[in-house]
This record gives sequence, C-alpha cells and structure tokens, in this order.
Amino acid sequence: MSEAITPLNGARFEGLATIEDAGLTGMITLRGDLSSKEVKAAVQNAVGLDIPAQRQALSGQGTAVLWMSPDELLLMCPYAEVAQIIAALEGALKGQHFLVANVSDARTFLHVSGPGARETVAKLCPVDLSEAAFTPGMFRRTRMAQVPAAFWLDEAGTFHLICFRSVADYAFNLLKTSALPGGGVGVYG
Amino acid sequence: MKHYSAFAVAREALRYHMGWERAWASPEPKKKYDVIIVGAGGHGLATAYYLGKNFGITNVAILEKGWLGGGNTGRNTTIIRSNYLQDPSAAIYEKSRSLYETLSQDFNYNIMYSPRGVIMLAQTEHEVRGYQRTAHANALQGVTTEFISPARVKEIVPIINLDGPRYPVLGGLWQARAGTARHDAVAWGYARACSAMGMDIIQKCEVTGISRDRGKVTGVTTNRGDIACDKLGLVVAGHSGHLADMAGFRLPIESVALQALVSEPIKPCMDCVVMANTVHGYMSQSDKGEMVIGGGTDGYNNYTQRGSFHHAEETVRALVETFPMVARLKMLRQWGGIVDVTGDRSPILSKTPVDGIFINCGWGTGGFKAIPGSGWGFAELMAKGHSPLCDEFGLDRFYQGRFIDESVAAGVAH
Amino acid sequence: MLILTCPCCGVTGEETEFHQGGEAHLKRHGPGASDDEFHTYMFAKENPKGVHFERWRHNNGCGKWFHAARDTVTLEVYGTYPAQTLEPPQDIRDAITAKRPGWTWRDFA
Amino acid sequence: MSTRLAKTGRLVDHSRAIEFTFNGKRLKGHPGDTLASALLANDQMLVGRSFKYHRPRGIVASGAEEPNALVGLGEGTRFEPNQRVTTTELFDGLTCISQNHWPSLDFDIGAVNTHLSRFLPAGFYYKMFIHPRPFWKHVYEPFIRQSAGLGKASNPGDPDRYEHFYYFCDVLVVGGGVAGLQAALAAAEAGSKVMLIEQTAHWGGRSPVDGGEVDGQPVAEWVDATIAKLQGMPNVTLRNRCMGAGVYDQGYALGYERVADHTPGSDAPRHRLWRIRAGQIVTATGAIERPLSFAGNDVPGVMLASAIRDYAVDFGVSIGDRTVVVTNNDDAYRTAITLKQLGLEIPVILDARQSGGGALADEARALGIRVENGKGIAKVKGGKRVTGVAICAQAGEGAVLEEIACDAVAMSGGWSPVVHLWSHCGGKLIWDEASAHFRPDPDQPPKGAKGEGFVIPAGAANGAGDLASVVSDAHAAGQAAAKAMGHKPKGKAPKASTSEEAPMQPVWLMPQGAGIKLRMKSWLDYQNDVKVSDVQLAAREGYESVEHAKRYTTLGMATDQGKLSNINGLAILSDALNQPIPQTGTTTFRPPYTPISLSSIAGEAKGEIFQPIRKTPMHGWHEANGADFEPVGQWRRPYCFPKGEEGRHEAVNREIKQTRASLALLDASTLGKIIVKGPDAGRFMDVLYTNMMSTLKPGRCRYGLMCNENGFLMDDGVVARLDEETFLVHTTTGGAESIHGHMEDWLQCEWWDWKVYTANVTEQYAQVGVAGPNSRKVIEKLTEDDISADALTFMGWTEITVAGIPARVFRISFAGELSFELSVPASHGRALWDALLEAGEEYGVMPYGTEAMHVMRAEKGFIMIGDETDGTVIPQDLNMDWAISKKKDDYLGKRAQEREHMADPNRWKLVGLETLEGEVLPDGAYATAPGTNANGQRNTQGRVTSTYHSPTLGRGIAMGLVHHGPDRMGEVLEFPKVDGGIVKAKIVDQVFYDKDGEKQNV
Repeated sequence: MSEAITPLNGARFEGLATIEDAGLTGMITLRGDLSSKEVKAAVQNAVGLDIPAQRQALSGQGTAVLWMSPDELLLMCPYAEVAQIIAALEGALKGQHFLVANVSDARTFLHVSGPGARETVAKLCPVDLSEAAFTPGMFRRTRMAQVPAAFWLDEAGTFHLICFRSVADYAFNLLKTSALPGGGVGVYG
Repeated sequence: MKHYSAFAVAREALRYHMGWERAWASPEPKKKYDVIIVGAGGHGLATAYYLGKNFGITNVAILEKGWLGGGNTGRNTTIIRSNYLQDPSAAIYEKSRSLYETLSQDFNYNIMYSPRGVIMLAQTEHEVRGYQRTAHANALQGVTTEFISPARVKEIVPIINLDGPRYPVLGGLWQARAGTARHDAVAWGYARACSAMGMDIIQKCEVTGISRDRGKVTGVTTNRGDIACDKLGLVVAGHSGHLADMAGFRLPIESVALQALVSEPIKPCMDCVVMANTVHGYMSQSDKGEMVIGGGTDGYNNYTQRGSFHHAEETVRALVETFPMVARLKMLRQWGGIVDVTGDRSPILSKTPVDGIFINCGWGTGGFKAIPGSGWGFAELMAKGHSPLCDEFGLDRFYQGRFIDESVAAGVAH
Repeated sequence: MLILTCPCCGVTGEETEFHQGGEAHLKRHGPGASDDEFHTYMFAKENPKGVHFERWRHNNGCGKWFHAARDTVTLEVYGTYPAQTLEPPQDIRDAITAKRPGWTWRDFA
Repeated sequence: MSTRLAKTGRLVDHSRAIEFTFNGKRLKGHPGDTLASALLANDQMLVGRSFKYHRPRGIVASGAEEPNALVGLGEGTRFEPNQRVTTTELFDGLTCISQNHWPSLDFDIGAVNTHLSRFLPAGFYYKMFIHPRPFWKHVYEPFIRQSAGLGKASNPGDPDRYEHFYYFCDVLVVGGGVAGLQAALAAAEAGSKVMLIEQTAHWGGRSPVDGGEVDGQPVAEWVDATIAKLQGMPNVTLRNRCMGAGVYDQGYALGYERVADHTPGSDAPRHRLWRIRAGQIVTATGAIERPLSFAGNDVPGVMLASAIRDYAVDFGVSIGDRTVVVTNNDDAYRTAITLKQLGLEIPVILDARQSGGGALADEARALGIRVENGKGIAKVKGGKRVTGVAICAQAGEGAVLEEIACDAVAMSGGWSPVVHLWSHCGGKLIWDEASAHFRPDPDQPPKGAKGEGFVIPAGAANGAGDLASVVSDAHAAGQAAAKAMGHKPKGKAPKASTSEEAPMQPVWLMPQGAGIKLRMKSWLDYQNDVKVSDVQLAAREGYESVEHAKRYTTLGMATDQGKLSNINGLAILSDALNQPIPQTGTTTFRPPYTPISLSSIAGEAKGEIFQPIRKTPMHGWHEANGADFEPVGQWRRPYCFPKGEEGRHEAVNREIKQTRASLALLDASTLGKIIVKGPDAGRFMDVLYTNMMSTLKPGRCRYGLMCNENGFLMDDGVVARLDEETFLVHTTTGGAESIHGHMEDWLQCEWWDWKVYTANVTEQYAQVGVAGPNSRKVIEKLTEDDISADALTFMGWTEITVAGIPARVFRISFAGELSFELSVPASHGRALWDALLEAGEEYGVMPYGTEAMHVMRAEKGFIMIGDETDGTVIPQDLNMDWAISKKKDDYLGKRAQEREHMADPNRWKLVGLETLEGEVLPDGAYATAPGTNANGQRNTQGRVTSTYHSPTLGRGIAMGLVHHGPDRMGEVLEFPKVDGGIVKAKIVDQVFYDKDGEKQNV
C-alpha cells in the first residue's frame, strides 16, 4: 500500500514560535451517550483513557481523548492503529446507538511551540490565552482567523492544533505570519 | 418659495445671505388630514410629494419622530442603480433611476445626481452566468446594462486589482446611467417641495398608537396629540414591524443592522461605483473625496444603530485586496443603520389587513436608490388602490409562495 | 460585538463563534396545515423591539444549536438555554420580568 | 517668528539632530520631536490649505484634535496622505509634503475661492449648478471634486505588515495621563487584571506641562514613579502609542497600536489592532481646549493656548516672540506665565470676562503682564501669518479700541471633556452650566451583556477640574471598575494640589455683538471652512436639527470630526434657534476616535492568506500540470487542463472527446460526504429527501433531491446505503457544510427524540471519478476484486482494494459513460490519482475539469444545482416528479409546494433547447413572448438555464425553463441577444445523448 501523506508533508517554520506539521495521526470521531458506562468502557479499552470532562483533553502515550461536544469525542491514536481501534469500539458498542468514523485524513494536525506560542495563536483566535485563563488540559474549539480550529495545550506549553485538511496551507501560513520575527507582543510567555 | 439659482445666490451674497427663507415650514399638527404618512425619510416624503404632484392630494401630514431624513436616507452609501433581475424590481428601480435624473430640476434643488456608472464585479463563473442572465433580462426590461470584460473593467476603474490571489475579476455588469446622489439633499429637496405644496412636515412627532374603527383606520396618537386621517401610510423602514404591531398585524420582516464606513477624503481616484458581492464589499468616492464603503448586515435582529466591528473588518479586507491603493488610507467614521429585511429580500408596497392603512417597507439594503420610484408607485397605490409598480410587491405573495428573489443572480441587493 | 454563552459546551465566546438562526419556539406546520398557519410559521416574524427569543448555533465551536433570550434594543442577553424545549424555561422568564416588570411570555400582539 | 528655545523641551534630546524634509526643503529636528514641533521649530507656520476656500492653514493644536496640519507622509509604496503632524513622531529621514494646493503651498490658485467665499456660503451647491442638467456630472461636479479632497493616494500596494491581537482584561483604562494612571493603579491594587493604553509615546498627559503636586511630589516625578509601580505589577499591561479607537457593544474595545510608524522599515508589524474584551472600561481621555470665535481666528499663528504652552515646555519651541493671549478662563494665564518666564513677550492678555481672572491673573500681573478684562479680539491681522490683533470690548460690536502688533495669538474658549469613547456605545451626556461643556451622565452609561453599565469616565474626561479633583475622581473610577469586577478596592486617593480659579464664562462669539462681516470671518471648522455665519444661515433656512445643521454646513465632518468645532458650532446654532444648548443636543459620536488605517482593520488577511483556499489531496498535481482553476466556494477546482497553446474551449472539447471515447479522470474530492447513522436514520432520510430513501438496500445507491422548508430545490446527490443503520450522503461541493448544518438543525431543534447521528466526513476521502468505456478496464488493472458488470451493477457500490489502497467504489455516472467513483482516505488520494494515470496511459487517460463535467451532464440532460436551480425552482419545474415520493405524508418542503403559486400549472418547466443554426445560445438568455406587461417590459415565456457547445454532437445544446415547455415539443422560441440579433431554438427533449442509457449500462 502506498505511503500516506499529510497535507503539510512535514512543513516547519521557526520564528517567535515553532510551527510544525504534527505528522500522520489517527483520529476517530465517536458520537454517543458520553455518560453511559458502555461508552466509558469502550473508550477506556480502545485508548486506555477516561471520558474527559466538558471542554477537556485527556492525553496518554500517543493517544488522547478530546471533548468535542456533549455527544461527541475525538480519539487520537497512532495512525496505523485506527482500524483495530474502530473495530474494538464497534464491537464494544454493539447494540448501542452510536457513530464511529475515521477522520484521520480529514484533518491537519499542527504543533505550535516555544515561548511565542500563546501570542502566535492569540493573534488569530478570539480566546483568552493568558496563562491564568488557558491552562494545559483545556480543549477549545473556536475560529482561527477565517476557519474553524481546535486546540489544547500540553504541560510543555505546546499547542496541539487541529484544522480541516483542505485549509492546511492557509492555517500554516496564518500561524507562520503571526510568528514572524519582530511581531512579539510582549504580554505572554 | 424663493427660486434657487446662481443668480439668487449672488444677489443674496450682496445682502450677506440674510434674505433666504426657510427650506420647509415647521407647523403645528392640524386635527385632521386626508392622508398621514408616518416617517419623513426619503420614501415617506417622496410618497407625499407624488400624492400632491400626481393626484392633487395636498392635505397631507408627514410625521417624523426624529428629524426628517434622519433614518436610513441619511445613513446609506447613496448608490442608485436599476440592474435588477426580476421584472417587478427592475420596473420600480428603473422608474426610480429615471426620476432621479431630473429630480434636481423638478425640485429646483440640487440633489447632485451623478450618473457615474455602477459595476458589479463577477468573480466566479457562477457570477458571470448570473450577470449575463441579468443583462439579458435588463435588455427586455428597458434597462440599459452590459456585461463587460475584465479589460473594460480596468479601463473604467484603473485602481482595481484584476487578478487578486483569491478571486480574479472575470468581468462585470456595467450600468453606465447608474450612479450616486447626495442623500441628505434628496430628503431636503422633497421636504422643501412638499412644504411648498402646503403639506405639513411635523418633526419630533412620534406615533404611539393607531386608532381603528370597524377594521378601518381613523387616525394616530402621537406625543403631540391625536391626529385623524382617512388614509395612513406607514413608511418607517426598520421600525415597520413595531408600527404594524400597533395596527394589529404582523409583517414578514426582520430588522437588522447594516454597516457603512468612510475613509478620509482624498483627491478623485475613482469615478464610478464598484460592487464586489463575492467578497462582500462595495465602494464609491463622494464629491468630498471620501471613499464610501458598504458591506453586509449583522446576522441578528438589532435596533441599535450600531453594528459589530467584524462586519466592517470583512468588508475592508475585501476592498484592500481589490483596491490596493486604499491600503494606507484611514477609516474616518463607521456607522450603522437599521434595515428591514423580508422573507424574499424584496420590498413590500401593499394594502394591509386594516382598511385605509398602506405599508411601504422591507427595502433591506436597497432603499435609497428606490426613493422616487417607491414614492411614485406608493402614492398611486394609496390614491387609486393599485399601481402596476406595486402590485407584485403585495403581502399576499408570502401566502402564495410568489416570491421576488433577487439573490438568484448573485446580485445581492445593496 | 455580542458575547454569548453556549449552554451545550459552556464556552463564553464572541459573536463570531456563533451564527444566529432566526426566531425560536416556532411551531412547525407541515402538510395539512392551512395557508395561514404555514405563512405564520415561515414568515410572520415577531421582530420585537425588546425581548427576542432566537436560535443560535455554536458553529465555530461545539456545533450545537441553542436558544437565547436577548433584547434587540439594549442587546442585553437574559440567558441562553438548550434548543430541546418548546418554551423558555422559568428562570429565564424570571430574569426577564425582573428587568422588565410586566413582561410576560408571548405578550406580543 | 517661531523658533527653538535652547533651555526647555523636556521631551526632546537637544544633543542630537535628525534630518527631515518638508516639500523638499531639508530641515532639522531633535529626537522626541513630533513633526509639528519640528516644523514650528523651523518657523514653518504655513503647513496646508483648507478644504473649501484653500485658506492658508497653520498648526492650531498639539494633539489628536489638530484640524489643519495634515501632510502626505513618506514615499513610494509607503506614501500616506492626511497624516496629522501633531501625532507623527519625527524620525531620521522623514519626508512629507503639504496638501490641497496647486501649484504650490505658498501660491495656490484655489485660494481664489477665499475671495469668492461670500458667494460660496454653506450649502451653496444645493442652490446652484441645477441647469443645464448634464453640466452637473460633466462640468460642475468634476470641478468640485478636484478642489475638494485633501491628499492624494498614489499607493500601488502596501509592503507593511499588520496584525490583530485578542486580549481580555477586567479593566481597560484608556488614557495614560494622571487620571488614567491613578485609575489603573486603583483597579490593579484591588486585584483586577488591568490594561492601560495611551495614544502618545509619553505618559502623564498634560500634567507635566501644567505642573502641580501629587502625593507630595512634583507631578512629573509622580508619573514616573507610578509607571514604575504599574510596570512592577503582574496584573497590569501598559501600552503607549496605542489609541483607544472605539468602544463597541458588551465591553469590546479597539486599541490601535502604531508599533512601527516611527521606525519605518523595521521588521515589526506597522500597526497592531488590539481587539480587547474588557469587563469595565475607564475612559480617562482628558479634555480638549476650545478655540474662540473671532474674525481671523484661522490665520496661521493663532493657536490654542494650551498648545502654545505644550510646544514651549515639551519641545522647547516658541511660536512667537510676541504672543497675545485671549481667553474666557484662567487656564490660558498659564500659557502667558510660562512664556513670560521663558523670556518671551506677552503684549497683553485679553480676558473676555468683565470680572477677570483669579490667582493666576494676579500672578501674571505680578510678572508685569498687561491684563485687559472684558476685552476681546475684533480681528486678527495678517494673511499667511499673524502680524497683529485689533482689540475691542467683548460686550460691543467690534469697534476697534487699539491695535497691537504680535506674531502669535494664544486663545482659550474653555475645555470640553473627550466623551467620544463614552458615547460610541450609547453613553448619554449632560450639560454642565458652570464649565459650559457636555460631560458623561453617570446615570446613563452604555449597557453591557448583563444590562450593567460598563464604561466609567475619569478625571478631565468626566469634567473634573484641578489636579486634586482629577486624581480623586480617577481613583474612584478605578475602584468602581474593580468593584464591578468583583474585586475589593483598597486605599485612598493620593493628595494633589488644588488651584483656586475664577469661574470661566462662556464666550461663543467675540465680540458678543459681532456684525455679519466679522461673523463671516469667524471660523468654527478650520478644515471644512465653516464659519459662524454659515451655522446661522443653516438655522435661518430651517436646518434646525443639529444633524441638519451639521450636514448642511459640513461642520464637524472633516477628518478631525469636529473635535474643536462641535461645541462652538452647537452654541451658535442654539443661540440662533434661541434655545438652550442641551435642547439642541449633540451629533452622534462614531468610532474611531481618530482615523485608523484600513490595513490595520484588514490585519493579516492579505495576499495568500486574504481568504482560505481549500485544496484537495490532488491540488498539487493540478497546479503542476497547468490546471486552469475556477473558484467554487472556497475551493479552487480545475476548470480544464489546457495543453501547450490550447485555449480553454479546445481543452474542454478534448477532455470530453477523450472521456466519451476512452478514459478520463475527475477530481471529485470536493463533493460533500456525510454519514447519517442510527435506528431512525431511514425515517430521517425520508423527511430530508423528496424521494423515499428508507427503502434503499445496503450496497445500493440512489439519486435524491433535497428541498428547503420553503419548497425550493436546495441540493442533490447520490445516497449510498452502507448498512441497515447507516447512509452515506453525497452533496454538491457547495453543499457539504450547509447540508450538514441543515441536518443537525432539524435533528437538534425539531426531531431531537429521533435516534440519529451525523458526521461530516467530506475531507476524509479523496474521490476520483473514473469515466469512459475503458474505466472498468483501468480499475481492474489495479485491483483483484471483482467489479464486473454482474458483480457491481449500475447504481451499486462495494468495497475493494485498488492500487493497494482500501477504497469504496460507486458505480454511478454523471457523464453518461460507463463510470465509477473511487473513494479512498485523503492521505492516499494523490497515490491513487498517480496510479490511475499510470495504469490508464494505454487508454490515453487524461484528467478533465469542471467545464467538461458540466457539458457532459448537459448532453445527458442531467440538472445542475445552481444552473437549473437558482433558489426559485422546485423539483416539479424540472419534471422530476419521479423523484418525489407520493407515498410519504411529509418531507421538508412538501407543504410549501402545495401553495397556490407553487402548484400553478403555468410555472415554467424544464426542456431541451436546440438552436436552428447549431450555434450556442447565450448564457441566461430569455425567450420573448408577444407584447409588454403593465410596466412596459417585454413579456417573456422562458429562459436558458444551461447552454454549451457539445463537441459530441458538434452543435450548441441547451436546457431551459419554458412556459408549458414539455407540451410544446418542436415549437421554436426566439431568444434576443443583448447586443442585438435573435437566436432561434426549438423545444426538444432535454436528453441529447444516449437517451436509453446504453453507454453507462455496459
């Protein structure tokens, strides 16, 4: 089978922050009753993580569970494991009302890191990204300039940012422009 | 009424302009009128003017809760065009445009109608087909328009950037006889003419109630007392729903804020109006030199004459891209107006469930250009009970599903 | 620039994250309805100067629809609540009456 | 003459000189200068021409309120018109030119207008140029436009970078003067997150110039100490060169930061637009001094008293050697005293008040300055600069008592609080009789999301007078803001010096009884040339509302938006209408406070990131292979793939011929793909589509139509049933997001009890249309799986592995040939595309674009959403009743379609159109019917919806909607062309090619 290629194909830019293609990542949309024990168990056994609280992200080793909406999660996992994890989920949820869909190829996944990360993103998203307001583990779906985006922050201060695949170039260039040298705002980081 | 002319100005100059009389009177309301028009904006004043001029009905009062011409007449981007797709729209807007051409002379008041031409840019293949369709329709409607090439667009608007990275200009719908006018002057000219016919323009007079008797209108209650009338015309744009409520019926309209802004004045650099619907912006240059810029409406019901900043942002973005020359100009002033938008984005000129009450509303973002035609048709409707210009714009169309949809040709009605 | 709080995901965000979807609590009239009922459902809008119940979608967010009670003159937001309801909840109505004594649900002409 | 003083100038560095040019003249200034102070230091009194009369104009003010001194700044792509010199920091190599004159600043032809001014009163153009009609557009207007306008914009494009920044705080304090600093401190000490912004490059505002003590130390030192303190607080952000541009609903404010205006060419963005969401906004925006209205008050050298003081103290620039001071309040005495102490001459202080001034007046007298009470200026002498003044009694009509030579006039008509930001969002004002100004009405602030007031004025902006009251008012404001944010205020306001001043006395006209000749020379609006006599004329003519008067005279409509002229004009209007000022009211304050660059509003959105461009996985290949793109929504889709010299038309024909003859590929990835799953999925699909979808069998596909609730056809596409509970919906390219939203809307808001989930997986899959007689062969080369005619029948789908990639293959046909659509994970899309091209080589495979697709579907008589439909068309119009289930009692749009006009047999219906001569019908042409309608418009009986040249048939083909069309086969219609001429076309069946569908069923 041919080699899968991400839309940004490893692109990287270093400025006030480092913008880089996070590479091929498995992403699975799971819609269902997030409060049910079946879903809890299915997720636990699929990626070894709990159901995150509202607007939270739980991460493990190469895995994460993101709270998308009251009845939707996004499961992150190694790209190669998507098929088996989907099979596991569908098996575990048999008889339930749910929806599982592979969206690994429908998204572009970026890392924004370095001291300028918060400011770089704050130039594009109408979200309070101060250290006090936006802390690691929080997950935010919002607007990045003119496209929808979602992101969370890890302990190392790196933004894990997801957009639709088709606007990968736009998203990358936005972040790159925001991170151009000389554009430091001087309020965060 | 003193005649206006260069000679009169010169003569007055010798007496330091002490001899000028009032442009319009400021009378106390009478107890009763044949016709009361609520709303002394362009449409209301024009209705009164043609009631007098075309039908000899001059026992008319025009009631205005604020100052005449203070609503959308004084807040719009003054574009006048008639390159509409649907027959009924083309008819009333073209009537309007042709009346505009001679309005200064009719009034003996210079409203500065400037037939400088309007281009609607086609920036997608779909828009190209849409505007070609409009051009065909216009030819049969007696509206002179043509679909022009990018090269011709560039010729007419040298400052335009034809091949923007996002939406190249693929052509445009060009109406050479379209243009702009001085918006305040239109209201003032009509007011002066109405006053001269003996009509009463009563400002700072707010209608607080509408009295009916057995399904027929008998008059209005205002902050300046009760005033009786045989016929009542509601011409209050964004506040129509509110007035209809008083009369006991509901309208298929919603009121939203439309925004506009002007740049600082610069020397002439653009001698026509350019509308770019794909990127939601349009621009012309006022005689003072300001770039007059309009954009879209807010997406929610709103009665504040303000808008959200991000709409101005979207518009400015588009224009900086389309006209790189404006990049280093500055925004001088930003404002909003309340427009009433109907279920099919076309106006309502109609009888109402209440006998004797007529309503003229729903012009959305397209009201200014329609003022004379709307007044002409609505006056006929009020005087005779029907008018070819208005008949298609009745309230009944929403029951029958007989819509007049202008958005179909990608022609957003600005 | 409005601020709204999405009752579905709890985000308090600016207007640009949301999209207004017209009047709320309309009763759908399908086949069998009279012309009058259907017209009212489709077109006769409340459009009040004052309290307006409207639909919003958190389109740059959790994607859920919800309802808001908002004043169209002051732009004050009395509250937001889930779309899965036929009438505004009591606490919202109380919040409104507190601000506008005499106001009652469906008091328009 | 104006010149540089050696000793003073707290903001400039005398030790260093920097060079700049004005109209080509090389001049010198110091770091710390504004362009204004530097020009004045070089005795450049004349800096521009007025808008209407082209009168000589000099600098009047020292800040944002400056109406006159606008220049064209910079060169080439960085040239910028209408730059205010008083707010432009001087930098080395700055170049600027004056505006609105020809041929030169000193000799301006336009100045002839000033001699005609008597014939050009307010609104003269409404009364003239009426005849002959064509002259307005072609003679008068061009002339007026030429003389109007200010600078020229010659900029071909902007090389600089701009950006936005979203910031959130509890309290935003606008204005870095003493009030702003104290308010910020008070709020910060209470624990609020505070942002303090200041439009200039310096903190402290006017206070260091005016002096006084705060907290026992000289105010200048207190400012430095306070800034240091604020900088040390983690909950405070400070920004200078950042103007509070506007206050919008619910605590939203714009900060306009001029990051690099003073360092052009640096790698920093030029402007940054702060988009601030604050819980509370404190407006510590200070006050603006008002001019006095006397004849000749516009002669260069006549300036605001406070400005003359600023130039002397801040920049070490004296405006004149002999400065006459004229005032109606005590503050102007400070200017006289300051200048005197600098060794400059003050021939006289003219105090319009009979009673004269207070302590400051005594101090002035003690310095030996002559003070005249109850006196004013009858007339200023001089043209391009002041040469003297004629003195008169304020109470009189202007009889000249004495003439005094001077080269500068310092005037003060009192102070007006800057209430702009307070008012932007609906804050109301009250008239303060004592100080004769409008100030914020504490009871009517702008209201926020919770109905609470969210703006608090502080200090001079709130009408506070001396330093002590400013500081205490600001402290209270800061604490109130913090309290509103739920923080606990602590501490008291520091003590500050008070000053005993005699009450000011409103003077709206000088002298009081000035005759018309003087009034016609008394300026209100310097830039727009509006004089006292103009406002009085407006009132006389019935333009009584303040908005009428403003619009009729253009008072306050210049680039300064009336910062100096509004109150004075208002007073004159009220006097003329003989009503108190509050009754006249003010005009509306609109954002921005001072003009902000359009580029800063556009922000980062320029060039490649102006708007998002959506790209499919194969986009790169298309670009590399010369695709001719067309925008489709945010996508770019190949319209065709021209080869070599080939034009669009030839390319499209080639692509079609190749598809029909052998094999071609279409990138169909942009098609919307939505999964609909759940026990109630079938039921939901049935209301969504006009067709019956619930009966579709797994493994099968069905073409369906979707209408909106208003009955109109909205979208179409092929639905595949994946399993009992799951459907895969294909939408049009434009429909993907909107249809998904439409589904969620109905599921969440109407049928929330139905068990259905949807997911928009449009971008998960790359989709390739493989079309042509050889399409099966090429796919078979790449797969082991059986896709033979029997295994995969028409309108069936199955899962296969193609080129090693897991794929869904749908056997559907839009082109009318045997064809398949392959759907693979997007990350493998390019690989599949390449594999198909390689495998297809033997069949001469080539890609085809959207236009070929359009033509081929038209040859087959298939409709296209957006062509056959335009939002006013229902399925019945397209003879698609077969796609409308009769068995269902409901679907979205069903009730709407029962309405009178929708059920009308006279609706235009779809037919094919065949031109008699084989030519192509023009796009959007209408078929005429006899006669005209009530409005004299030609009657019509149909229109073209799609029209193409069919290379397959070698002739023009079209579809259209025609009145009773289907019943009129064979009839000939006439379609007039826009450019004259008529195309005749026969009504025919809409299917032009392979009527029986044999081609696709092999």
